[in-house]
Amino acid sequence: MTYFLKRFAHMVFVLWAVATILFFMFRTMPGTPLAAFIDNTTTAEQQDALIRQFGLDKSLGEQYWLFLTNALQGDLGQSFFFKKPVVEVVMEVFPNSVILTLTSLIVAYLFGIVAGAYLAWRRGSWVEGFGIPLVLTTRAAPEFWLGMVLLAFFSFYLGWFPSGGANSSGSEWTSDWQRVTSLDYMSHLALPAITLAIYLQGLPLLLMRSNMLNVLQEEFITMARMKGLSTWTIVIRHAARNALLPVATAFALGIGGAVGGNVVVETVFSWPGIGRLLVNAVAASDYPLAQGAFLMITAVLVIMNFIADVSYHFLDPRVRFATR
Amino acid sequence: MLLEVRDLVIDYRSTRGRVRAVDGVSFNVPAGAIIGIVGESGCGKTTAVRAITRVMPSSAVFSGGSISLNGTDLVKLSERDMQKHLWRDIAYVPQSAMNALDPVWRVGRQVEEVLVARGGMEKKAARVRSEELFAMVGLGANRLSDYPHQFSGGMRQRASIALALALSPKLVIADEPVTALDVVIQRQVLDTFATLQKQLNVSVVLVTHDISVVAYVCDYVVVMYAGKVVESGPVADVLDRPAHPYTMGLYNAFPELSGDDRELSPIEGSPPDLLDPPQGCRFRARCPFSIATCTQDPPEHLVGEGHIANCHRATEAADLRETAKRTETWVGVTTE
Amino acid sequence: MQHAKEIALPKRETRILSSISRWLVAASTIPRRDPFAFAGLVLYLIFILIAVFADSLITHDPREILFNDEYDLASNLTPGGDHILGTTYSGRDIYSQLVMGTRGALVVGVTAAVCVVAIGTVVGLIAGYFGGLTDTLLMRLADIALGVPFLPFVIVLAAFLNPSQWNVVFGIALLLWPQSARVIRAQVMTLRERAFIEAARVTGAGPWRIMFVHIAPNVLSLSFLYASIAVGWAILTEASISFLGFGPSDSVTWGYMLQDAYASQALGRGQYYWFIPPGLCIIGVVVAGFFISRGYEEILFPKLKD
Amino acid sequence: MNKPLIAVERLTKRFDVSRSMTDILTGKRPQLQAVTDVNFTLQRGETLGIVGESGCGKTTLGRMLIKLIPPSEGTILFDGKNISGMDRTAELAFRRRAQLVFQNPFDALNPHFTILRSLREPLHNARVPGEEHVSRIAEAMGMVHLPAPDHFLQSLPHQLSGGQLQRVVLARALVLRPEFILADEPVSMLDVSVRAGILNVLREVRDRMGLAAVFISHDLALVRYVCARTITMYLGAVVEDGPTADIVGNPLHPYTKALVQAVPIPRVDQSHAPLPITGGLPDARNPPSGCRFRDRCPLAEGRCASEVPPLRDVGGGRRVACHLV
Repeated sequence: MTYFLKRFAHMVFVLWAVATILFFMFRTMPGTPLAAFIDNTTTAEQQDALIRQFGLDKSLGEQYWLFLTNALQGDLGQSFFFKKPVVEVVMEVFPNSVILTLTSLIVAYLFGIVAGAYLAWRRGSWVEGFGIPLVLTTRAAPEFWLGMVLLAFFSFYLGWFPSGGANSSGSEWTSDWQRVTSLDYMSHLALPAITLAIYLQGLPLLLMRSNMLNVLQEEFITMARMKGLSTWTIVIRHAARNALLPVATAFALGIGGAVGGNVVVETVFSWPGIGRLLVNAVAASDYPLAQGAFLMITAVLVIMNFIADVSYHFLDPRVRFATR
Repeated sequence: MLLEVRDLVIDYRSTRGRVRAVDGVSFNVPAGAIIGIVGESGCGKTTAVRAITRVMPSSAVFSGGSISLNGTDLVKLSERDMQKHLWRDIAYVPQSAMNALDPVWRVGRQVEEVLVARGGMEKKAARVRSEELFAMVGLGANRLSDYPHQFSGGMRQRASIALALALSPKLVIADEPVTALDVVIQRQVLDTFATLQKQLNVSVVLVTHDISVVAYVCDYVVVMYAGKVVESGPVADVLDRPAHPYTMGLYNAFPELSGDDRELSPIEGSPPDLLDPPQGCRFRARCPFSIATCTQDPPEHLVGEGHIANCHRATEAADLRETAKRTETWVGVTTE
Repeated sequence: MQHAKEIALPKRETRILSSISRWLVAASTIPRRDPFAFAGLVLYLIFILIAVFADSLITHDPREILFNDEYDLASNLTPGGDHILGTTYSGRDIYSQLVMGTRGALVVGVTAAVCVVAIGTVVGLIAGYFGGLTDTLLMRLADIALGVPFLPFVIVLAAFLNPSQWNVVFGIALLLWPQSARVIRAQVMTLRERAFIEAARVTGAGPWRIMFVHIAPNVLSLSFLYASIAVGWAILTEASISFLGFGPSDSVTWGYMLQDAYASQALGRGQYYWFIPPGLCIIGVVVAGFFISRGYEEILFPKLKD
Repeated sequence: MNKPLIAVERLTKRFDVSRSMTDILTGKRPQLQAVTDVNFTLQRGETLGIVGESGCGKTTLGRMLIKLIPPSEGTILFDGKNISGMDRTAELAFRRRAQLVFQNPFDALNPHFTILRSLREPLHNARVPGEEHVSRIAEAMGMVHLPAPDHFLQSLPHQLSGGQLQRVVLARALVLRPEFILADEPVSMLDVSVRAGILNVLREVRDRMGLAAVFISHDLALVRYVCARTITMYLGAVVEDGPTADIVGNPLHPYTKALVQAVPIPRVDQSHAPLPITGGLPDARNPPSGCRFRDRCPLAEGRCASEVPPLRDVGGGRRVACHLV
């Protein structure tokens, strides 16, 4: 219980710190934030109106305080470009990012765990000789390049999948849920998810393989063999269970990292996710939107780090129960 | 005779070649007796006893000899047939139970797992039997729901003993079961182990480096050095009238609490490299009584009722024993 | 008590020579002992040579827009003739860009790796050895750095600062040091409890001497392994940033080439010869780093003993 | 009685323990009392054994004596000077005069240093002039019977056996010609046949250099072989102090009795009588009130629970911490 509260307080601290860094970074960067909207046609009054509207006339301290209090109430200001509250814009695309991240991560981890365990089992064989370099190569390949190759081959050349976006243009949907579960959405999701899965499976695979190798050398595994338990029971009920603990933590960390990290894949497949929103917002120097998107990504990252730590704490009895 | 080990030979494949860890080891384990296997680190005692369960690291190779349990030679059995014997007939108590118990399982469940999987019991019956086993070794039933890391050293060893006795095996192999414990707890666990052994009439093979523990619990003792048996027999005979120079040296090097203030004499030099062991008697380089014939393999001399010594000069054991008591005998033996 | 025989203390030169020879012997066993690391070293060597001799290897100026004999744009030529890998949509020689890209990648990769590992090692050493308040402060700083999403941060950074390679290096140095700092700190904390470190204290060595003479050698191997991974991360990040359009427009990098190819519909036209090679080069350098640090596994999963 | 080399007064060491939620809220800082109110003196040339089971605080006490960890309360005087709160030069002077032999020889030498470099480290730190190093190292290696061919000095720790490593560790301690050596379980990691060699070297070195020594062990038989005087400790407190022969021959404190009786001896006719002690070690975080041994002591009575038994002098150089003895 103590650990939970301590770690929660720590998370809030980190979130606040990053938000502060973010706030000052945007303010102190060269170039006025309104550069994109002030061209020679807008008159002086319009400029002042714009500045007042976005609260830029107040002192930095006041702006900061305003920023914080509003952020806590979920008000991240107005997007210059979309003329809509930032939160609204962000929430429109956020589900796409979450879906992309979860599908690719789940596929990557399922494959990684099974392949990792298998590689551990076939230690020293040719399978390992080819397997390890292959996995390391998937870790070494830039995600977006993987995406480009898949796009060029499966979409443009074979035409199996659409070349971008989340839904074919011109299609209407009765509800978000219906849109997201439609076949059309799935076919758009396929290629980006596969690209990400190829990249993400490296970590769980190597982690699972190494944990299995370590656990299989432990004495309680030898004892299990001496008890005459079947190999299958030993591998699943004892070895895998011990080896899976760190992988579960890595999964939570993976989610946190991926939501922000998918921006390049989202760009290759023009997948309307939060990462791409950030890139476009920054390109259009729509800084409230960029700031909002960045804050959302940070929130997910920090919260997932927190969940990873806490989950490990509860999953591993050695940590949960201090020696009595 | 419950267990007969005959000329057992075990090699380990390593990057530097084959290490002959056990080279022609023989000993018997009568039903209901406790056999002590004594020797220093690297003498092959753990390899020899682990071989009885045939659960060895992948680099280990059975290169010869036989291990017969009630007449069936375990070395010749197939993997499946051998598995039938495991834990039902042969059980094992590890040195430090800390990493011998699965850290993410409650201890009670690990006992029940064996009872259900290998003892053919129902879950409920297994639960009751586990409580019985824990009570037998002096642990409360409430401890069953704890995790291994919540056990103290002594409690973990008691849990391991309970685990070993779960299917009432005929033979329990204990590899340094109390070495990691403090002397008071060690005494308590040894007493518990000994009383249970007598009660259940289980044969025990106890591996240790401490001859005092052997004197305290064992009926027979086997002294090993560099992969070979150098002497074996009833504990009283071997301790009071050691017939092999290594046993004499071991006794002299052992500080004794009650003995007079005698000067300890170490055995100089170190054990031979088992990659290419010396010809003949392996203790030759460190033995103060080695003579020319020691370059050939020492014969097995019967020096008393069930008391053998593998030494060319076993017949002169009585006077060797006297000279061995004087510390200067052991000084400057090896030129190394 | 035989008298203390005179021992000839080996002179300084012989001691240095013997330690070098010991090191060479260890190095010579790498090919046999660890083929991965050896392959990684060879790959690295090749890329370094290419980067150094890039100027003499390229056939054209990578940025020069080329025209064929009839004075119209030599765009989208397929490999062959005097363009080994053909030309881009805007008529630039792909092979020359690829070769020049090596230099850009390695420069970014190595500088970023040096920064990350230097900061990480020093922070790890100080936090690990001194513990207490300094440790808590440094680790809270690390938590904050880890709390910032890496790629988005570098994007925002690149967008506001005028685009140049150094944004990526700066971003990496700012955010990637906590990983190596934590790993090294953990290693230092275990080392600090080791008997030979207590021996150093008991024989009168001061804290700084213990840290840099006794602890550092044991930690350097770890920082070196981390460095070879950090090179990989830096190159991947630089490529991503250039791909997103925030990269420097003045120098040619592999990321720039891929962005150029993507933007000019090279995928649709199936110009594999344009966008496949840069990807393979990135993989080559990054995977070489992973292979060298075969300890890559040790880094992520230190307990693995074969 | 001239001034003792080491005087320990009311020495106590407390360690912070992880705090539960209620502790944080109520501002409590639960602590573990590893060493409680230890007093003894050590004359020059005297060897004191400290015996006790794991968790009795003997190692913590040792680490305070050699200034590796600071005490929570009480003082340690080395040749009359308090060893805590020393400035750099005073500390260096102390380091030259007090050295430590480690339990694990395989971990006591830096794996990256050659034997020679490890032996020079203390000389370098103590600013001993370069040309003296040769003779000092030769002298120390001679004393521990280490053969000194050139290759030996150049080899790395992993190339040596346990016995040889422990001799190098001892040589490193002797190279500064200290007046006091602390040996914490110096032979527990070694094989029996090698142990005797190290113990003999320790006894020989102590006599030749007139060293004062503290020998920490859980094995009463080893302590009996090396030390003239012994202290037994239980759960952080000294329970008995006196000449080793008396402690072993005729122990007074019930815990020492149980300790002596529990040690097996290499003779078949040893007694198998059950120990006069019940149960196991209590939780060190909240030890029993009054005498810490009372919950396991066969003689315990009311007074033991209410009053902490002081370490009483009972004549013949013996002290015991028990109301009833």
